[in-house]
Amino acid sequence: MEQIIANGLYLGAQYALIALGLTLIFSLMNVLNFAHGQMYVFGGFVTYTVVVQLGLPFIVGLFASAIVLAVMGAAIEKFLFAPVVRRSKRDESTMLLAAGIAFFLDAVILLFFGEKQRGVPKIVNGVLNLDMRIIMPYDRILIGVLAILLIVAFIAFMHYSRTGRAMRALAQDKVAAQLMGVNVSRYSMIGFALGAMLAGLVGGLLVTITGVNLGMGGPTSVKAFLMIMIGGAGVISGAIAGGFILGMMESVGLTVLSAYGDITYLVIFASLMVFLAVRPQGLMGKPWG
Amino acid sequence: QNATLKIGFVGVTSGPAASWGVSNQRSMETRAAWLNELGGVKIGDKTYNIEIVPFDDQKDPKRAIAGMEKMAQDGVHYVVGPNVDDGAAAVRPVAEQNGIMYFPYAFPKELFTAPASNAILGMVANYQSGPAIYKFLKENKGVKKVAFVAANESDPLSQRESGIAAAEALGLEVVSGNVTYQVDTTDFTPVLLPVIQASPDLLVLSGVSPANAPQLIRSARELGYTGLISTETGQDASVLQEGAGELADGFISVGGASTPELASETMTEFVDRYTKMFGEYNDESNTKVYALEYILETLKANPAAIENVDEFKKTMDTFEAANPFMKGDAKLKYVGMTSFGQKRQVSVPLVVNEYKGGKFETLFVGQVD
Amino acid sequence: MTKILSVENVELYYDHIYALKGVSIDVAEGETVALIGANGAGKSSILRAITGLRGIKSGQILYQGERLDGTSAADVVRKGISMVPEGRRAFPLMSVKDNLLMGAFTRSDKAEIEQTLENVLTRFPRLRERYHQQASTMSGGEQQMMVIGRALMARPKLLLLDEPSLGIAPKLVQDIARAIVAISRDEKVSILLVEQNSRMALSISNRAYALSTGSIALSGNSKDLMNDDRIKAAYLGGEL
Amino acid sequence: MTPILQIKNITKRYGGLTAVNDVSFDVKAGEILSVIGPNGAGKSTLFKLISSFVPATSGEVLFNGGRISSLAPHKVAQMGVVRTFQETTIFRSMTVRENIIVSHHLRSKASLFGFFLGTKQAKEDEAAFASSADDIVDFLGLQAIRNELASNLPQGHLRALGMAIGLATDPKVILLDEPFAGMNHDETMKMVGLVRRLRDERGVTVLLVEHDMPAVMKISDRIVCINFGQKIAEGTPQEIRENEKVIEAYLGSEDAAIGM
Amino acid sequence: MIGKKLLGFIAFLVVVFVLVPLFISATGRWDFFYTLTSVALLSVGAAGVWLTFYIGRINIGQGAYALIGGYVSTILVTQANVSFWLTLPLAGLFCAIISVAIGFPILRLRGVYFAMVTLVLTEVARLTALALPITNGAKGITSIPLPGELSIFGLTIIPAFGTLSNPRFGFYIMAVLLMIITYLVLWRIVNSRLGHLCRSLQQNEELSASIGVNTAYLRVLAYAISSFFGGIAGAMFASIAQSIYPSSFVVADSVNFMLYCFLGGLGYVFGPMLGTLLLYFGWDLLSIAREYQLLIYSGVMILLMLVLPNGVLSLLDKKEGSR
Ligand SMILES: Nc1ncnc2c1ncn2[C@@H]1O[C@H](COP(=O)(O)OP(=O)(O)OP(=O)(O)O)[C@@H](O)[C@H]1O
Ligand SMILES: Nc1ncnc2c1ncn2[C@@H]1O[C@H](COP(=O)(O)OP(=O)(O)OP(=O)(O)O)[C@@H](O)[C@H]1O
Ligand SMILES: [Mg+2]
Ligand SMILES: [Mg+2]
Repeated sequence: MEQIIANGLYLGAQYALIALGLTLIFSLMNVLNFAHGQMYVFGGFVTYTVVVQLGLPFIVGLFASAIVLAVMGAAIEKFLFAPVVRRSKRDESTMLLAAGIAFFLDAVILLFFGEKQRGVPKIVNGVLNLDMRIIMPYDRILIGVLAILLIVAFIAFMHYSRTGRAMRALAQDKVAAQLMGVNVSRYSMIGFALGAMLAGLVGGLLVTITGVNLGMGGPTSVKAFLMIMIGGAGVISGAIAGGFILGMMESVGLTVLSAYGDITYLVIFASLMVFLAVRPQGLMGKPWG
Repeated sequence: QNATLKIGFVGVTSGPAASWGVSNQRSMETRAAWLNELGGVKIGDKTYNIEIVPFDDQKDPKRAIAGMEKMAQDGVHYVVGPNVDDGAAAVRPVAEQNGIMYFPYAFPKELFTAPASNAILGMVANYQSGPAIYKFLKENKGVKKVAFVAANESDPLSQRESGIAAAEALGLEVVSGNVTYQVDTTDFTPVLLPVIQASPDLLVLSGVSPANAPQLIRSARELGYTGLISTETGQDASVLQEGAGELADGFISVGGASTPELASETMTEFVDRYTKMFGEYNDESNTKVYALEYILETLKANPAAIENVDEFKKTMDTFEAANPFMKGDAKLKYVGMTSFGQKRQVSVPLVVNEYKGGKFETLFVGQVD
Repeated sequence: MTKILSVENVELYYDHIYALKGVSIDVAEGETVALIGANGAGKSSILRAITGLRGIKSGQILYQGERLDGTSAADVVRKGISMVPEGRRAFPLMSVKDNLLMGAFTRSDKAEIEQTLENVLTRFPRLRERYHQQASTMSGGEQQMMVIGRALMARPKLLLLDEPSLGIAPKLVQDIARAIVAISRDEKVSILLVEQNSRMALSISNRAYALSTGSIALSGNSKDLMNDDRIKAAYLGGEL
Repeated sequence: MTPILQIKNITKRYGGLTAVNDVSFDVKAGEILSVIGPNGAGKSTLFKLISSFVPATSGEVLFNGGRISSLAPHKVAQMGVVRTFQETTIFRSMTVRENIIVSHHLRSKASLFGFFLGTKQAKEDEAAFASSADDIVDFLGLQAIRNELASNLPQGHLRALGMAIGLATDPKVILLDEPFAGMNHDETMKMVGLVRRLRDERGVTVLLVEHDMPAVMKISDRIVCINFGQKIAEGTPQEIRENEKVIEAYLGSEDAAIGM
Repeated sequence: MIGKKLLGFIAFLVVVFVLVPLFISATGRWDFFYTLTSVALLSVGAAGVWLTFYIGRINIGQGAYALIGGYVSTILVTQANVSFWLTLPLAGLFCAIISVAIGFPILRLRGVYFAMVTLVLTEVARLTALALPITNGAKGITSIPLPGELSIFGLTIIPAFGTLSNPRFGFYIMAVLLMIITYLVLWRIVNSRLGHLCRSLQQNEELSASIGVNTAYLRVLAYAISSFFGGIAGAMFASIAQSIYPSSFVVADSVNFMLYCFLGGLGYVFGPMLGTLLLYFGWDLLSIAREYQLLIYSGVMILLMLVLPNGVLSLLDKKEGSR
């Protein structure tokens, strides 16, 4: 039991961090960023390149991921999303753009980093073992804690900093935010960059544990979508809650349902659909996202 | 001036499963470039330059059909791929109608058993390697209890099923046989927890992709599992090294013939050329060098087959040539009588490797008939 | 009196709709100017042109003697112009506090912001009571106070108000009208007020313009206009 | 004669908040009844309850003696109780005329499948809708903007369009939520005239919520005032104007300095 | 006006039934038959997705219905010996029924929520196909016979495909016929009252309900029609491939259906058809770019979106200014 909860918490922290960036971009631009998973993978590969191929310390790799992805996010917003959002008649049109970007990043990743699974050696060795009841490798504990710290820092940033407040305002009413003196195009760009940077950071963190390969992008996006649906789209706290809930569900479901084998995920997905049918806006979302 | 002989490749070289097809296509291209550099391949009284015509099916059976149609259009009669079961099944009508022999890396027996006639299994199937591995482990390492995990996708699940059947036939006890995982799993601890609790002596990762293997190994070890871990698919040593480090030591997988004990000079040079061409070698390619070699050698044996696959089929029954990739006097020939009732499989050595310290070592070599 | 704002011959289009057809108005320092007119006359469009939310086709807008048109909305705020937009547009998911602080977005001196905040809360005691409440849960009138307070947080020299009485109960409209008078008096802010409640608008302003399908139909001293027959007929009606 | 609408002890709670609290009143056929009250008093919620857009926590609404609460909103509309919205709610990317035509849905005799096949009945329906839409356009004086895209309209016209949409459904009772908001005096009086004609010529019973007191006083036969979800007064405009509770809660006392 | 449309329609018929086959036999590009068959069938599925867009729902679940349709047809053909041509409408119908049951609760969701649930639906369909015995689980169903003869009163309407010298051509004709019928239906829906009501739903559901539209019914109806299209497309594909696996239609297919709609233009009935043609054909043509195929493909997609954010068909708008 303890083990299941520990697994769930670790998974949850990891998931919540992935969902944060996605939900930030969604709330700011009303763009469902299909390329979020690819950004995450890209971040992982950057860290890999810096740490394994260039032999620099892990922390350098992490920073490199954050910076590369932030720049990439800013550029994508400025040159792609902003013009399309401005000119398209329906919000959903950006989904095609986002999907195009996802494919594009997939292609770039394949060309740059190859088809293989890549991993960065463990940053700490050893396994915590509380008389076989909780087994948790130290590196996971470290990453889990780092993830939670990042989440807390992010929330604090959004709530108490001037930039954070401006971004929240922007997400709620663009025109009003403009009338407060917020430069909408600049802050949309910052927001997108921040979202992408979070994706990059998670990629960099997780590459030490799960490794990365070019196939992970799409499924990661889908999982992140699930989380923000559970929690409520466009709401930061919802993303966090969604991440932890999905983590817990997987952890519990895989153990409880293991006897039934193949249907574990069927059950998880089906219960998700039922949940949303009952509560259409997720846990904390505004109705109708 | 040489004529051109086109050999097709229909497989997945983009998206999540890209690694299956990329290593495949690259090994073909490496070999083709090499042969062309040597002046081409002499088939009958003509010399040909080999051209590889690739088609990315995106792991979509509908695309795979389009790819096979394109091959037919280009007058290609010999195609390597597709890489997965559904694609291999979907292209069958096109291949048979257009007279194309194809070499899928997919195991369903219907593809190779009559009335199917144009598919040739390009590697050792898991229902052939599995029993051999389990038997070896049962006899040499005292394995009694086996557990299986598989991704919940067609190929791995089919492989799990035949794996379980093989294990049971050997009198092994299957202590866990229905745990599955989504391919996008990033943390396998919850997946493996119930499996490890069943305390098997051998954990079989059915149809595991090279990307997932290190994670699974690592999670199992971190959960305190000390038994054996094996799989019947090809793996890449550097991926294991990076992803699981020394935790992967002792991991058993199926490979081609690139371990020092077996590799001929040709094989070594192949690896060098591949590395030069594409920057990095992929150990999965070991198992994928053969299809092209078989096609060319069979054509050499019967030049009439260049335009006529019926000639090819006729030749298959008697064909035999030297295996350039292996030391000793290994032979290229078609097998599969036991599994399919007709010779629709290439004979490649069943090389079972054990990972140790960043390299594979050959555990034993078997034969398929 | 020096002019703080002058709009000169401004023309403005929405796609093919010709919304402003050469409008000129001006506002002097410390003055409250009302802008009345029928639906679709273009009142909001003038405010949008001033704040840079919408580009103009021709003409010019001068603010403290400098060209203002072509300046982005964000920079207009920096120059000291705040607007309370049509339909309030509070930030619904933010607390009253954060809404007010957003108003001071262009300012950076913490101590001075605190001071302004204190002033606003004193002016609208209701906001102090609801300081941590989420904006969307407040009544329309309270929200209207809040967005006026939010505009004041920028310490504007010129305040633009677009129909602050829209959808507000009569009693609250009175409160808002009093607040506008007090703001003009205490803070020496120049105000440009767009209103449908013409009687109220004329009562609390110094001068007024009546806009009709994109051009100025009448203008003058509010007191005089109140007694102008054309105004009476069109905008004030008979009895209250 | 039974009242056309009977609102009986209706209550709506949102979590801890009671938006409408045990409100009862009757509406007679052919009258114009206004609901007034401070912001957030629960007026719009009351309208949503009557039109069955939100389920009541308790209490019920009877239409011609039959219970309509807990029916689906489109059913209620079919019976002839139709609401317009406080927010300017229209079909944004249709023209004014398209907005009105599509709103004739309830009057169609042909089935959806009939329309798909283009049967004779369907063609007749379409023609009837088109001419009725033109009538409504004329009635509301929207000729000039009939082919304008709805999203391009200014506030005032949006409200008129909202009313036109309501009219197209051929209602017996129409609920107008702040129909005069954002209109100046002149326009308001025009609308007042229209609402009157609506009642006089088409026999529609009108319920309206409005903050524009001169208009409310002028148009209403009776007024209901609610505050904090509870009914605090009901009566003729004259009675309401003089009601202490209403002045206290809602009207405020006159103040010449601000023209009110 | 009507005359012009009719002329256009006839021209289209001539192109697909006469010119294209002529072109193919002249150039010998037989592979185009399959490519165009795919385009036709995928555009049938995409037409359904487009219809759900038309009621304001982002549908990323069409793959699920294509898969279900494929299995229904296959199972009927292989286990009950039903004629393929009969299973085609049955597959569509089965999908429509399923979609009513699923759609009723989930169509209350809007925006990204609905989109995501449908995305999950695709995965649910795949996992169900893996788990059920009747679908033969992971092993799929292979060696499905080619469509047999369809005859009414002894009159052969469609010959048995097994007897055709070129079944590809047979599939092409059938697929194109299906596509034409589908788009005629779609066009009729959009231009009848039904379509106007759908559009009202897309723009404002509350208001729609207030004018007496049974919104729940209409949503489910549109979704059922959409799923019907998905089902028949899937059934045809299974018959062409003569095999079906749980992975025959996956999330990527659902996403593609949606992309076809976007690329063609959400505001145009024939948008999904054009979108399918461009994206599907584009990929095939780009296979000469080898390892840069995906890079160029996605790059072009992004560029198209930048230049024509409202879909390729919005090009026509500039000239005519009408829809
Ligand atoms: N976004 C827009 N797109 C197209 N036309 C617009 C847009 N906004 C306003 N218009 C048109 O411009 C004209 C002036 O509109 P404006 O909003 O300035 O009027 P207003 O005087 O503020 O009216 P109201 O009192 O109803 O708010 C109107 O005819 C309106 O239809
Ligand atoms: N969906 C909801 N969830 C929670 N509270 C709600 C909801 N809808 C309305 N309320 C609350 O119910 C109360 C009554 O709201 P209502 O909209 O009926 O007021 P109103 O009288 O129409 O006010 P106004 O004149 O400003 O339009 C308000 O306090 C409002 O915040
Ligand atoms: Mg206005
Ligand atoms: Mg209200």
